[in-house]
Amino acid sequence: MSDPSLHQSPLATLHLGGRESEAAPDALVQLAERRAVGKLNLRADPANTALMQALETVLGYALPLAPNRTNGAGERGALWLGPDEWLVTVLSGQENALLEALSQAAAGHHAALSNVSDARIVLSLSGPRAREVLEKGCSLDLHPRAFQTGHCAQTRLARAAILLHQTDDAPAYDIHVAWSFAVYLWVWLEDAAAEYGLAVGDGE
Amino acid sequence: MKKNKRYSIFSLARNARSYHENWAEAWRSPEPKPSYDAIIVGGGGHGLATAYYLAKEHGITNVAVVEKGPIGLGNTGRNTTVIRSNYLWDESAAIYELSLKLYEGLSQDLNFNIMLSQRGLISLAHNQHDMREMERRVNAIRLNGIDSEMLTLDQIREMVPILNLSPTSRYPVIGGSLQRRGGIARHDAVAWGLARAADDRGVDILQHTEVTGFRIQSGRIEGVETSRGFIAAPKVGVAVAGHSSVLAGMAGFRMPIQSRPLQALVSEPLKPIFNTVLMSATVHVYLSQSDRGELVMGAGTDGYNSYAQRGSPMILEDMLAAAVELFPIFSRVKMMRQWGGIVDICPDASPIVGKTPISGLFFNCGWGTGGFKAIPGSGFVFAHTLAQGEPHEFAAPFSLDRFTTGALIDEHGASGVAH
Amino acid sequence: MLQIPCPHCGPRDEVEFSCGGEAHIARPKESDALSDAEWADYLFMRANPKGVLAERWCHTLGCRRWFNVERDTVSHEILRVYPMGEPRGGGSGA
Amino acid sequence: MKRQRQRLDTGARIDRSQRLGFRFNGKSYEGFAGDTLASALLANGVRLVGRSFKFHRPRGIYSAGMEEPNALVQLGKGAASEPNLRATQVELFDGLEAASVNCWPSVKFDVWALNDRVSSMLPAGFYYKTFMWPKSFWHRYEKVIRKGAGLGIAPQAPDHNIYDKRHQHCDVLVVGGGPAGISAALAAGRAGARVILVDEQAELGGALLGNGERIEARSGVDWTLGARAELDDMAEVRVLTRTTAFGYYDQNYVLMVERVNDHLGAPAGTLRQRLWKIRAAQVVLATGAIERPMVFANNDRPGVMLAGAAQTYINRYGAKPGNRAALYVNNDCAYRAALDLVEAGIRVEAVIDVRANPTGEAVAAVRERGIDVLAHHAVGGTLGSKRLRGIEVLALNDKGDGFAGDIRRLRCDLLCLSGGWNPTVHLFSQSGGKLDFDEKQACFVPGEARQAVSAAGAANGVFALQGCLAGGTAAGREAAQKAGFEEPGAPAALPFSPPEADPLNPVWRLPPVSKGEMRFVDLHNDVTVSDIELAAREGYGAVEHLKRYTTTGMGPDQGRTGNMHALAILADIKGVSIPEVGTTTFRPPYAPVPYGVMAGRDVGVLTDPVRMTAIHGWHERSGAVFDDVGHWKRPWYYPRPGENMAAAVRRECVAARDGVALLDASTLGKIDIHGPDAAEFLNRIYTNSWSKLAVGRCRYGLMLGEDGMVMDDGVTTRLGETHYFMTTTTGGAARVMAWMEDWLQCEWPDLKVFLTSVSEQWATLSLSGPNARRLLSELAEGVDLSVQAFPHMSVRDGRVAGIDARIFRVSFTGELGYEVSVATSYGLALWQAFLRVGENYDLTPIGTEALHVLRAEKGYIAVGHDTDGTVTPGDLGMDWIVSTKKDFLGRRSLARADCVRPDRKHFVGLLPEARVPEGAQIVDEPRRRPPMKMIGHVTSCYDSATLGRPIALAMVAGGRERMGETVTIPLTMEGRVVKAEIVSPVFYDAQGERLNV
Ligand SMILES: Cc1cc2nc3c(=O)[nH]c(=O)nc-3n(C[C@H](O)[C@H](O)[C@H](O)COP(=O)(O)OP(=O)(O)OC[C@H]3O[C@@H](n4cnc5c(N)ncnc54)[C@H](O)[C@@H]3O)c2cc1C
Ligand SMILES: NC(=O)c1ccc[n+]([C@@H]2O[C@H](COP(=O)([O-])OP(=O)(O)OC[C@H]3O[C@@H](n4cnc5c(N)ncnc54)[C@H](O)[C@@H]3O)[C@@H](O)[C@H]2O)c1
Ligand SMILES: Cc1cc2nc3c(=O)[nH]c(=O)nc-3n(C[C@H](O)[C@H](O)[C@H](O)COP(=O)(O)O)c2cc1C
Ligand SMILES: [Zn+2]
Repeated sequence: MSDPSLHQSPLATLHLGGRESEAAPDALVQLAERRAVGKLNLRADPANTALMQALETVLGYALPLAPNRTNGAGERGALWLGPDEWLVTVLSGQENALLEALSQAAAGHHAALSNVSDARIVLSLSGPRAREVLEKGCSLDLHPRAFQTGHCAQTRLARAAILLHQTDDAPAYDIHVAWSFAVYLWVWLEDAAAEYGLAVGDGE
Repeated sequence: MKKNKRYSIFSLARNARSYHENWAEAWRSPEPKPSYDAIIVGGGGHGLATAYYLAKEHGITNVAVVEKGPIGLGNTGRNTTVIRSNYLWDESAAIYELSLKLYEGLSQDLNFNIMLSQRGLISLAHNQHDMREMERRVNAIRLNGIDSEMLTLDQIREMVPILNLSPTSRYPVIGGSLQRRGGIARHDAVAWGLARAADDRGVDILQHTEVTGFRIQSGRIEGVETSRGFIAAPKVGVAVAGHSSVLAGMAGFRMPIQSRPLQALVSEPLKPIFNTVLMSATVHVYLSQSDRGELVMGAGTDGYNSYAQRGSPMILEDMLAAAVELFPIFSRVKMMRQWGGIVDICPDASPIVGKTPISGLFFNCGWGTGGFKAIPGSGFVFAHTLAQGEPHEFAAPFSLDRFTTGALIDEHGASGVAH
Repeated sequence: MLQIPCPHCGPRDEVEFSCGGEAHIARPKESDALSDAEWADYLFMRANPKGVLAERWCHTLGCRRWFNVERDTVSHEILRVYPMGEPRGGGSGA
Repeated sequence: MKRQRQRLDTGARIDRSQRLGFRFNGKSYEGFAGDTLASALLANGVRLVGRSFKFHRPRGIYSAGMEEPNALVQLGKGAASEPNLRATQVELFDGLEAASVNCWPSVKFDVWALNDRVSSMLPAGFYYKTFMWPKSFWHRYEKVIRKGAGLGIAPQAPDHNIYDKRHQHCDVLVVGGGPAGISAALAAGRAGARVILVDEQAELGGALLGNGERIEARSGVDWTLGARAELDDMAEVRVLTRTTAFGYYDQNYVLMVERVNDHLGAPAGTLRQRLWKIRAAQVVLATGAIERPMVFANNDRPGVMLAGAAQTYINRYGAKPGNRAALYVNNDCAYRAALDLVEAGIRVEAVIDVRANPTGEAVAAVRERGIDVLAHHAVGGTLGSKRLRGIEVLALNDKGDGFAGDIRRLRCDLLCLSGGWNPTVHLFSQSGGKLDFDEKQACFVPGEARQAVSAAGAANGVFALQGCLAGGTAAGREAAQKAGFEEPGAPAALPFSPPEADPLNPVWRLPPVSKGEMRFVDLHNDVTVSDIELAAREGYGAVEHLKRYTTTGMGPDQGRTGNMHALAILADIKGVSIPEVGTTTFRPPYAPVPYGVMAGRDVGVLTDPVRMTAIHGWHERSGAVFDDVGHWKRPWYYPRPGENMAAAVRRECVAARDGVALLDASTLGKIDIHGPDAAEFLNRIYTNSWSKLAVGRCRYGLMLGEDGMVMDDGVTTRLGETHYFMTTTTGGAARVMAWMEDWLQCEWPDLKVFLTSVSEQWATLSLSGPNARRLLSELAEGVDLSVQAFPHMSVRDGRVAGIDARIFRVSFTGELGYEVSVATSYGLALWQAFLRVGENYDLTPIGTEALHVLRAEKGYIAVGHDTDGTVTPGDLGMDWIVSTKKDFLGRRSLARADCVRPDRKHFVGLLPEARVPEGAQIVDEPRRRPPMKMIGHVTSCYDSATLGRPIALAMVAGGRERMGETVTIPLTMEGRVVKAEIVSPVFYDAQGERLNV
């Protein structure tokens, strides 16, 4: 395993460090990077029940088969990406082990696993006005009647492709964004949230 | 009372005295004859120019232009009127330069002021790739004997002081090119002037006459079926732009054409603020200011086929974001009207002018996002093609056959953004 | 802004999709047996109808799946969405 | 500061306790909170507010809303300056500054008014008929024309406000907050639907704010306030005022602009306006109706105004638009305005009605007040110039289509017009809905809808208040129901039958009283009845031709008050019905929209994302000069202090050839290809064969489009039995991924292959140069870097500088090279580790320019640089990579006639005498002057430090058969000619010995 102390977030260039403690008592939106999420991209045919079973055994939960749904959350879960594609999350540092275990389970089947832990970073956006912030750049219907905790969607936010995942009714969202777009999206989110008051969190 | 046909400052003054009650019709509205020597389908700029040059250059005056609505309301009546001839490939340069030359004398030729305004056309380069493409283009154009030059940043600043030339902008401008003879013209005037002049030479302009089919006998054209009955002709030239595939379908063949929405908009009228035509393929916008004062603006096509003369507003959002980025002082200028056309896009972004699988039936189409500038030139060579039965030398490379042989004329670089 | 019903994700804005043009154009198997003209027909010639067009769309920024759509090119109304491989006009509607 | 001498003492929706100072055309005035600029000007007795577009005729305030054609102003200064605002829509704020547009030097003395004197020379389309001789003079005329045209002036400085956007979905969108819209929103809201109600005005109420109507024994305003309170209590209802729905697009997508703080003067730095992008399941349009004027000679004087507007100025703003009034009408409705005028203390001289025998209730009431009703009369002209002084009235003949009797003059300073009403069908029409013609009311009304939309109230041609309320309720309820919501136990909708009223009598045009007089149809663009007649006479009789020839309806008001007359007059001339003439197309925006709000936040730093590699910050800090490649900014070269580009690039190249260089290659596209059919898939995608590539080995591949033209290239590595790893060019990354996914899903679903883009997962750092191995060996663990163990074109996993790494031994420079890929988050650490250890080797970071020089020396193509989408593998001399044993994408196309032409352009090397710009053209026979036949062009050209001379790559017709020949590169812009010898494109180490060390 790589030496974790050498790890660097794309947001490092923004020097957020000093701002984490910024007092923003009236802030209606919180934004932070969620650093501990390892991610595997999994491709498999959901009709292959033997394979699905084998994967479930390793994961300890079933892959969500309904579109745009998740199973689990945060550092352990699976997000539906497509009819034969999932993003499996795992506590970072454990992705290689999980990849290995899942590969073994999938041996003999047609499946694909790629470690994409660094392909996207996860921003967590929360607070009473978090939805309004997203609505500034995302054309999905995020009203609780249409999008709820446990739902996810790949979509567009401003000019970036994202994977959006509602993690709490509060509401709170995880936003997965490509590493190279992370600074742009962060700056965009800060800008969008400014009118509601933004607190920069210290991540996890 | 004799009607006044000739236009001049004197006839205008004379008519002012009689309250302009004696002006003649610009063109007649005749009943269709049973047959003509040639029929042109489509009363846009290309069709009208073809009829005009058939009469003028080839003495063929027993000609009808068959138009389903009023003339000049297709793309000719809804385009952003950019005129230029700075094309990369020799074949394109030849035909567009012919067209520009004809444009330069067209007002006098037609006795109708088409308000050609050769105010110069600037293309911007934002990165090294743009610069390379621009050098290639400008060098080729110059060696073809056509005016074109590279511009430094200082030259651009001088010509367009309101342009954002900050080196720290997202897509900084690093250079540009200029065709001084490029510019704009009044789109409606081009159609009307051609119609009037063609009519004057005997051409019948049949408005509200829709072609609904072709009569074809053993591979030869015999005439067109229309909403006003059959009209016979041994030669039929089709110039219907976005509807080319539909007409080809009537004749039983397919075309390498996609009909796409291309959108444009105008701002409210402003006092003169901007005196060239400016385009940027990288940030996807181009604009000019019309003589009435509106900023006329366009971008690229929408990504799907459509016959609706309308597209998606996201194109506008992007177009206007690009415009504000390039011209920060336009932020409070207001969009007044927005519309779309149906452009006929070929895989190589070059037109098709010439024969079809049906003998006697000729097509002129595929001008896509850039055929306004080609109107006189295209009409000139298409008239020749119809008159002689063989393509004009400038039209020959633009045969339908090139899609079979592979001899495409790839002008995508030229139309990275529509104009 | 079209709203396109992705068969997997449901209705989404056009910004998330890309259009792949006319559907049901099969790649010729024995291309050597084709004349240049026949090959050109496959490569370039398109129906481009005024009216209902069967076309392919990909939910590029969503589930990345391709699917077929029947859309009216005059009204922009989407009449039917169906999976790749299913023939035009047939099958179950959506 | 002047007293507001035309202000009423009581009543109206203004707050007399809040005084607001403002300036107009340099003079100071005072108004009240709740005023618009127009109402405040009227209250101050200001009549002349602008000049017309073409003839620069004096103009006053004509309406009280969006339809205003005359009173356009320039608001604010500098960065806050905004042209062409309607004074009727500008809410007053303290400190507001405005000026008339389109006049010089002032609105009172406008030099351009000369145009009015020579107006007989300037009929519709005059410019098409003249300015053609002498030919060279046109551009001078044009300058003058341009100066005379145009309205306001563009702001002088960048905007100091910001703009934002919001997406929103709803079940029912109600546009228009008059009685109909409010009723619709209440009904839909009570049913539980998600409702958005918008109105462009400052508050809800619509016509009720101005016309004094009562509902259920309450004033219309009180009823509105009650409804507003109920709406505000509904959790799923959102009411947006100062919000204009301006564009109705496909699938019920509606764009709206909210003016957030214009009414507060929009202080610098604040959010001024917001674009709302609504996707609605159902839409109810309750957009009201716009009053039509009457048309007669000199009907444009300041003081001529729509009747409903006059009523609104009194009832809503407490401003008297005049002191002595007359009304000119063709319907009953305007008689109520007459009563309100009297109520406000305005003397009403007469109501002139074209109808023979008006008898309605309101008519009777007017007569009772002792006001003269001149039935079967018409206004023939007006007196005054900068303000109305009187009117000329004539009796009509028996048929009512001409005058009879003598002119009678009436003194007045206000003339109120009412020619009936036009439902505001703009949005309905934009939505694709058909319009029907309502003969009785002489107006177009919504017909068959194409989207999920309905209309209610005046917008639906129902002008009576009861009908607006009933229609709104029904429409709201039905829309909610269609969206799946129903109010339990909702009272049944009230039936409504329109009250019988005297029908209006549209008199669209009367003959001129005297020839040559100006009867304006389109006030904005100065289009007259004669212009329409002229257009018809000259054959521009199709309505779309009429519009374009006369420019009627083409101004910022888009013909709101004039279009109907234009159509009707044209129909009259042609002797056909109005629907046969048809309307022109209604297009977005319903009302002009600032570019800024359409751009939103996508300007400045948020214009477009800058994609960043893990090393980006370091590049910036180290002074790299960047070049844009797609969204990336790639280091182009790294100048040291005092170094120019040439020197920097030379130094970087020398480092790679003689020592070791480091390149950030992270932007390359990278794709994981998994599956038992992966090799077969690659066989179809690439021109060469992949069946026999061993695990752990890499191979270069070339990809074509189906047209046979080179599309992309890159190295693909076999990582496992069923696992390949593809790299693409930076620019081609997304395209290639999409391309392969397309073929897999659509054409070859039988192939068992999964693709996953991993471009972002890996940071890729490329070491190249003779010292690359020595340097790498200091950091690498668990990898045998020896030639035997790790040959060129192979891959090994290991650790470098404590980081898990995948090491590819590949090279794009022609030197011994390693591409080390690590997880992106470790990229910077690796880069820094290399630099640290590299100090001993003089490790030199290099940019893309040096890379290009190095690869060009080796004759390696750069796709998109040396190729342009028209180049086959054969053209590149790369037949060696084109398999003849299998099919692959693009193969068949290579056999087409044009692709086998012997004189195609070939990829060759050139030895030019001097460096030339990339893109320079090549000729065989230089001539003094163009034209010259071009035989190709330079695709790449560099000063090669290695060879100590300029080198170039080029595409030259038949070039491979012309080795050793000399060609010419004429650089006409620079006035120089460069000769060049055609040579092999491989300038350096043709045997590749330096790679296999
Ligand atoms: C928004 C926009 C911006 C553009 N900007 C530029 C620019 O700046 N510069 C430039 O050079 N070009 C521009 N173009 C392209 C240019 O407008 C077109 O290439 C050109 O006008 C085509 O002219 P046309 O005569 O071939 O077609 P059209 O003007 O479209 O005429 C075709 C005619 O055929 C008629 N027709 C169709 N079917 C039938 C039938 N069955 N029977 C009878 N008649 C029929 C139509 O009614 C129509 O009048 C632009 C286009 C658009 C839409
Ligand atoms: N007596 C008559 O002949 C006559 C004629 C016409 C109207 N009226 C009266 O007018 C009223 C009609 O009621 P109604 O509710 O149908 O219309 P309304 O005129 O009261 O309300 C329409 C509202 O829609 C708004 N609006 C229009 N287009 C808009 C857009 N694009 N975006 C946002 N807002 C927009 C306007 O600002 C206005 O407030 C009644 O009071 C009726 O009695 C009477
Ligand atoms: C160069 C140019 C300038 C235009 N200027 C105006 C204008 O000043 N006012 C206006 O209302 N429309 C203007 N238009 C747009 C036309 O009104 C019309 O929308 C366009 O020609 C498309 O036709 P349609 O909207 O009838 O389909 C202009 C169009 C063009 C091509
Ligand atoms: Zn989807």
